[in-house]
Amino acid sequence: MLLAQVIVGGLLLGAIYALFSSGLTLIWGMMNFINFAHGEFVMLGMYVALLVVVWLGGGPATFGFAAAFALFVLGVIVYASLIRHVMRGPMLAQILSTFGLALLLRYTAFWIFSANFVSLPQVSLSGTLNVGGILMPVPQLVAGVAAIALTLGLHLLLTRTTVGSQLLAVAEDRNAAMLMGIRPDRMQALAWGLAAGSAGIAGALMAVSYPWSPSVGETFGLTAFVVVTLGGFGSVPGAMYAGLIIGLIQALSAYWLGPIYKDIVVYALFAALLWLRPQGLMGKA
Amino acid sequence: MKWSLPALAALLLFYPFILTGPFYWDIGVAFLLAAISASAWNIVGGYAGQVSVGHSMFFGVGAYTPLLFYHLWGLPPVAGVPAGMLVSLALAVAIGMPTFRLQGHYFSMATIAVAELIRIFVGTWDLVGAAIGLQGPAVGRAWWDLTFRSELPYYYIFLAVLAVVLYTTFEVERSRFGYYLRAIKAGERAARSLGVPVRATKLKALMLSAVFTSVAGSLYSIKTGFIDPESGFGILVSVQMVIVAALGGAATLFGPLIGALLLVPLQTATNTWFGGGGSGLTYILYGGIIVLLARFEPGGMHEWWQHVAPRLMRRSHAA
Amino acid sequence: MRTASATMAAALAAAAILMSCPPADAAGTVKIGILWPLTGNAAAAGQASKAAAEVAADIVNNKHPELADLPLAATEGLPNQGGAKLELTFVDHQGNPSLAQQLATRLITQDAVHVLLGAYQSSCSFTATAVAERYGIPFMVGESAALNITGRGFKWVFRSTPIASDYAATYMRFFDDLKKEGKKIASIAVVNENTDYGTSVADSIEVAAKKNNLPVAIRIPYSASSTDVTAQVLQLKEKQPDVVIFISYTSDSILYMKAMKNLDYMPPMVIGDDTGFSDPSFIPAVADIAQGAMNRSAWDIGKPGSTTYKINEMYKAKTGRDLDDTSGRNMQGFLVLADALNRAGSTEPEKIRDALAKTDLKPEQLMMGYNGVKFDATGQNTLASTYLIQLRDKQYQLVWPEKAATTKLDWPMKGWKQ
Amino acid sequence: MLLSAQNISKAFGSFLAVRGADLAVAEGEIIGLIGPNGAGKSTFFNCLAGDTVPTTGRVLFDGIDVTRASAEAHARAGIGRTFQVPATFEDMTVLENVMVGAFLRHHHRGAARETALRIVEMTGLTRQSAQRARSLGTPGRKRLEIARVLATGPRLMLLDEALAGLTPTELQQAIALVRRIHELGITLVIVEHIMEVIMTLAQRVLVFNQGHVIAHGKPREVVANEAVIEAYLGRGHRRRRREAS
Repeated sequence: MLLAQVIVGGLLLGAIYALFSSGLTLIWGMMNFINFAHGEFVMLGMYVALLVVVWLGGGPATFGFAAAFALFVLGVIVYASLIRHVMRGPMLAQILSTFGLALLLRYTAFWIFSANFVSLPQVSLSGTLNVGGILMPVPQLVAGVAAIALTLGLHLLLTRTTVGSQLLAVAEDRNAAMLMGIRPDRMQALAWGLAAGSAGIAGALMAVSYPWSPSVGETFGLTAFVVVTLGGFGSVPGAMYAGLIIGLIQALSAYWLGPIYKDIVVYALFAALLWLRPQGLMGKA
Repeated sequence: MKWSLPALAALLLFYPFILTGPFYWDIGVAFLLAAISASAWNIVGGYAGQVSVGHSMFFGVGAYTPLLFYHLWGLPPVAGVPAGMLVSLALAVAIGMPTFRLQGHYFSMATIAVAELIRIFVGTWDLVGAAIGLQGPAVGRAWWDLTFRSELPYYYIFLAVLAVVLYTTFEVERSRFGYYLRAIKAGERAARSLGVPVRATKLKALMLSAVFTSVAGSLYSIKTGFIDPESGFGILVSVQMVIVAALGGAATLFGPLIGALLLVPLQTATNTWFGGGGSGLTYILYGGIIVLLARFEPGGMHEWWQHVAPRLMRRSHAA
Repeated sequence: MRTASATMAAALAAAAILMSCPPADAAGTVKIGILWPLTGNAAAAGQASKAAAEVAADIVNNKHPELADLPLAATEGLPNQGGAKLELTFVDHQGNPSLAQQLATRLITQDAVHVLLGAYQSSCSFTATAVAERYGIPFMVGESAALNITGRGFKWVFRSTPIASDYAATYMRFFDDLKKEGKKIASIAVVNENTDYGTSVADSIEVAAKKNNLPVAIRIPYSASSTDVTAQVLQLKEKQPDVVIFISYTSDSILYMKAMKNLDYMPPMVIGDDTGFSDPSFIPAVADIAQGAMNRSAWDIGKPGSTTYKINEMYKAKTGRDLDDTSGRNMQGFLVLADALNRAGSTEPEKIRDALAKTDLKPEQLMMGYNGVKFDATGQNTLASTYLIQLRDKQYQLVWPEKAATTKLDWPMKGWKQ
Repeated sequence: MLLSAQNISKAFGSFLAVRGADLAVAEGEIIGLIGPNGAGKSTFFNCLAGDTVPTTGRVLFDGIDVTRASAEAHARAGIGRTFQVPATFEDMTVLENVMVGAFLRHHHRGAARETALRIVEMTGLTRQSAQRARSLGTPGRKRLEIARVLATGPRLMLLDEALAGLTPTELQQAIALVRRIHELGITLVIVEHIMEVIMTLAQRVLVFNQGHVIAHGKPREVVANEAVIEAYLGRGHRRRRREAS
């Protein structure tokens, strides 16, 4: 029973990993671009949620959408003002730009909100569900289910809609897409919006059960990198499986080996995979 | 402009007499360390175009071994330097073999992950001090402990190492190896078609880079007299190397030096002016400047100067 | 190549401009250089301590007859130094040991400070104190857990705060008292974050428990950046210890309390080892589910009208929050320094050092609950001690040791069961 | 035979790009490969250059099996190639580009530089030798690619549309250059669209269509071949004529 409990906990966390990594993988797959500020997008999503709850008294649905919307806008702004100009420059300039952006966002949040830890006031989500002896805290359960639903939604958006196929067309071949009458700039701005928006909503979902401060983005960013690399570049389903697997491995190794080993196990697995299947679980060779 | 290289050498040589006092010497040492690390990184990250964001793994190994030798066997820290170089070399081979089969950003991501793995692992390993870290001799037992009261000896030791690294880079740049690195960066497929052994050359570059980075780490820990997982293997250590090199101009001999010359004083100045206030303004400025540079001068200051200098020259001739 | 060196010449010029920052020097002041992490992961603690130090400087520099118990409060400035005021220079070492070293050098050689205070993270205290030792400038460690910051043969380093072994001894005495009352303490569990702080304290507790024949049922080191602690709580649930001691930072402390409620696990008692449990964010986040949780603290706000209460009011006016133990201990370190500076009657380092070595403050002269301040040969305060406090409603109440207690201990804890 | 490719097939997934192609090249020959776009000639070409490992069949160079050898091993053995889309090293100068090739046979910078200078002169790039490759136009880059390969000291050169997109004058110069290379004793395999080039230069021609070699022989004979006219020249010729007019 305890084991089942551990597994459920790991999967619920993994679902969130999946959601906030899918944005990173989208950018990576579409534009071959590493966004080092992705963790900061998650962090900002958390603060948006806080502001909505504290100022407007919003509930989980409200602050989720607010975070998604606010970060969508930020993502588009970042694309239009910065990424568009560096994406075809040297790779180093790309790394520098988003790393600088990460520092800028992190410490702007630091300036505005101070270094203190905050947590979301107890909102309507609380309590614990008992399913056959397995205890599931409602906030985590809702967050986990919502995260999976959103990740799947993003996947469907990419594979089943016109907008999605246009996005993928741009990713595939920019010039060909242009000839087909697609405007790559718009599509890429949209991709950044979607990526940041999904990070924002993931942040809002995390905020329900996790206290944070402005430096939280660094941890999230690193986790997202591992998830994305494990899942395969540009693959949203890959990110989803990898997120769930990593959540599960962390929980199990924390339980069996001790919590300090959980990251070692994840990274060691990552290193092993690098040797055996460098393109990631779902990545193309 | 013929005077500029000797002038520069003289300036670095006499800097401690121009700006005197331990604090300025310490900044000088910090500048040299940043320049050494970034120059070491530049060999693989700049010339070969294999952007490692995990070079802290070599820096950390180099930083740990000297203090470990002291901690375990009471040996002078300097004795651990070659061991660090060897371990870094082995690590470079272990990382390079699988990852150099891949292209593009995979290498960057893989290096981040491996550096993180090592950081977390060292943080739980009691033999190397786990999370608390290791200390060097608080007071030097003899000169060979290299524990000086003044920053001045460190300045000249670091300067000598920088000279070695730069001279090596200079030689590499002119040699077949250097041409091959640049060819690989420009296009692996074309390089291969001309008989360039791509993987072996990349691996060789990583190994050379790793050894120098390891030495930089050793210098750091011997001078600081302390090392812990974060200051040895933290991601900021890696990122600093990338930023310094990119800022000055990657794949150029003096780019990392220029980058360090801009960045270290910038960090010191923003920290001096705004650090005490504690509002985070240091990083807002720092981050902002990096973003602006990447946006408007993606080739680094070196390239910027190449655009600007001729125009300035023309203007001064016209005047 | 030529352009490169010309660029460098230009860059050098820019560098020289950037670095020229002349130190200010005012007459009739005594300068204290303070090194804390004001940005980075430990920024919250550094920022809070900075505010506390500013309050302490206000107490020393201005007349505060209402705080007459504290040395130097009633008077203006340092009477023995002709009323000289304290001037504080804060620097931000960002949690970087090398930067701490450089900044200590700067404070000593550029800003010409007379004494140093710092540096929160043990790693930074290690390197910064070594600089002070080299230059012969007194360094007060207000709060750093690692044992061997003192005891390295340094002459110039003093530490006013209790250290890991003191905390461990405190817990053991507390358990002995409980056993005498007939409460069952058959085994304990130690859960510690795995950096220098958590490791040092947990190691000390394990050693002390062994000496006292108290079984440690399980020790769980973990990383403070964990986003999920389910596994740890389930491990505790399996072992059923009588007391769980958490040596944790902020977010993880809150996560533990929430996870324990979610997994319906409540041991007879939870003791937080300060830090996370003392963070001002802790109580608002978990007050309704962690009733009766205990915390180690040498700080107690006390009753309205008391000296500590007034200090807390000053701090609250400045920051909007209650003073916490970490900042309080840093503030106490500052006040001990001020007292020694006054007695030295001079800004000569040797004289200050001697005055520090002769420090003998009584409990009533302190804002923190130490038994006094008196340094041994290594510079460690031998009278440092701590209270245990317990969460009641939305505030901690002092419950141990009994002679200082304001409220009776509630055993076992209630948690979320009101 | 200097180069002999036997029964080469290459599959990408279920798509067979090359189906059982054979080619034998004697020392000193110039062979032309033609065929419509997507006929499989580029894939076949890549198999010869060691860029792609064929699914079946083998490639012998000077009697040694090089089927699975890497591209760099091909270069070392003496097989040089150019790319359809020029892959010059953009940030390096023209001379440096050629030096990368020259370093294959010369370890020392001085010797490599000497060879490179000689080849730069021979290929008519002397005036641009200090410019970065990115500053050259397409004809210049194609020429630079040839120079670079030449510097590796090849016995066999594989030219992938190295003469496409040139003006008539440039074309004449390029043809002259290929002749000169041939005079040095280097064997050539040329993939080309421009019939004029093939007709003037090639001693034998292979025609590809849908992965098969459909014709093989002297240029004149091949042009007269029914299947070739049907598959390729018929349509291609008319279209090209229209474009020219």
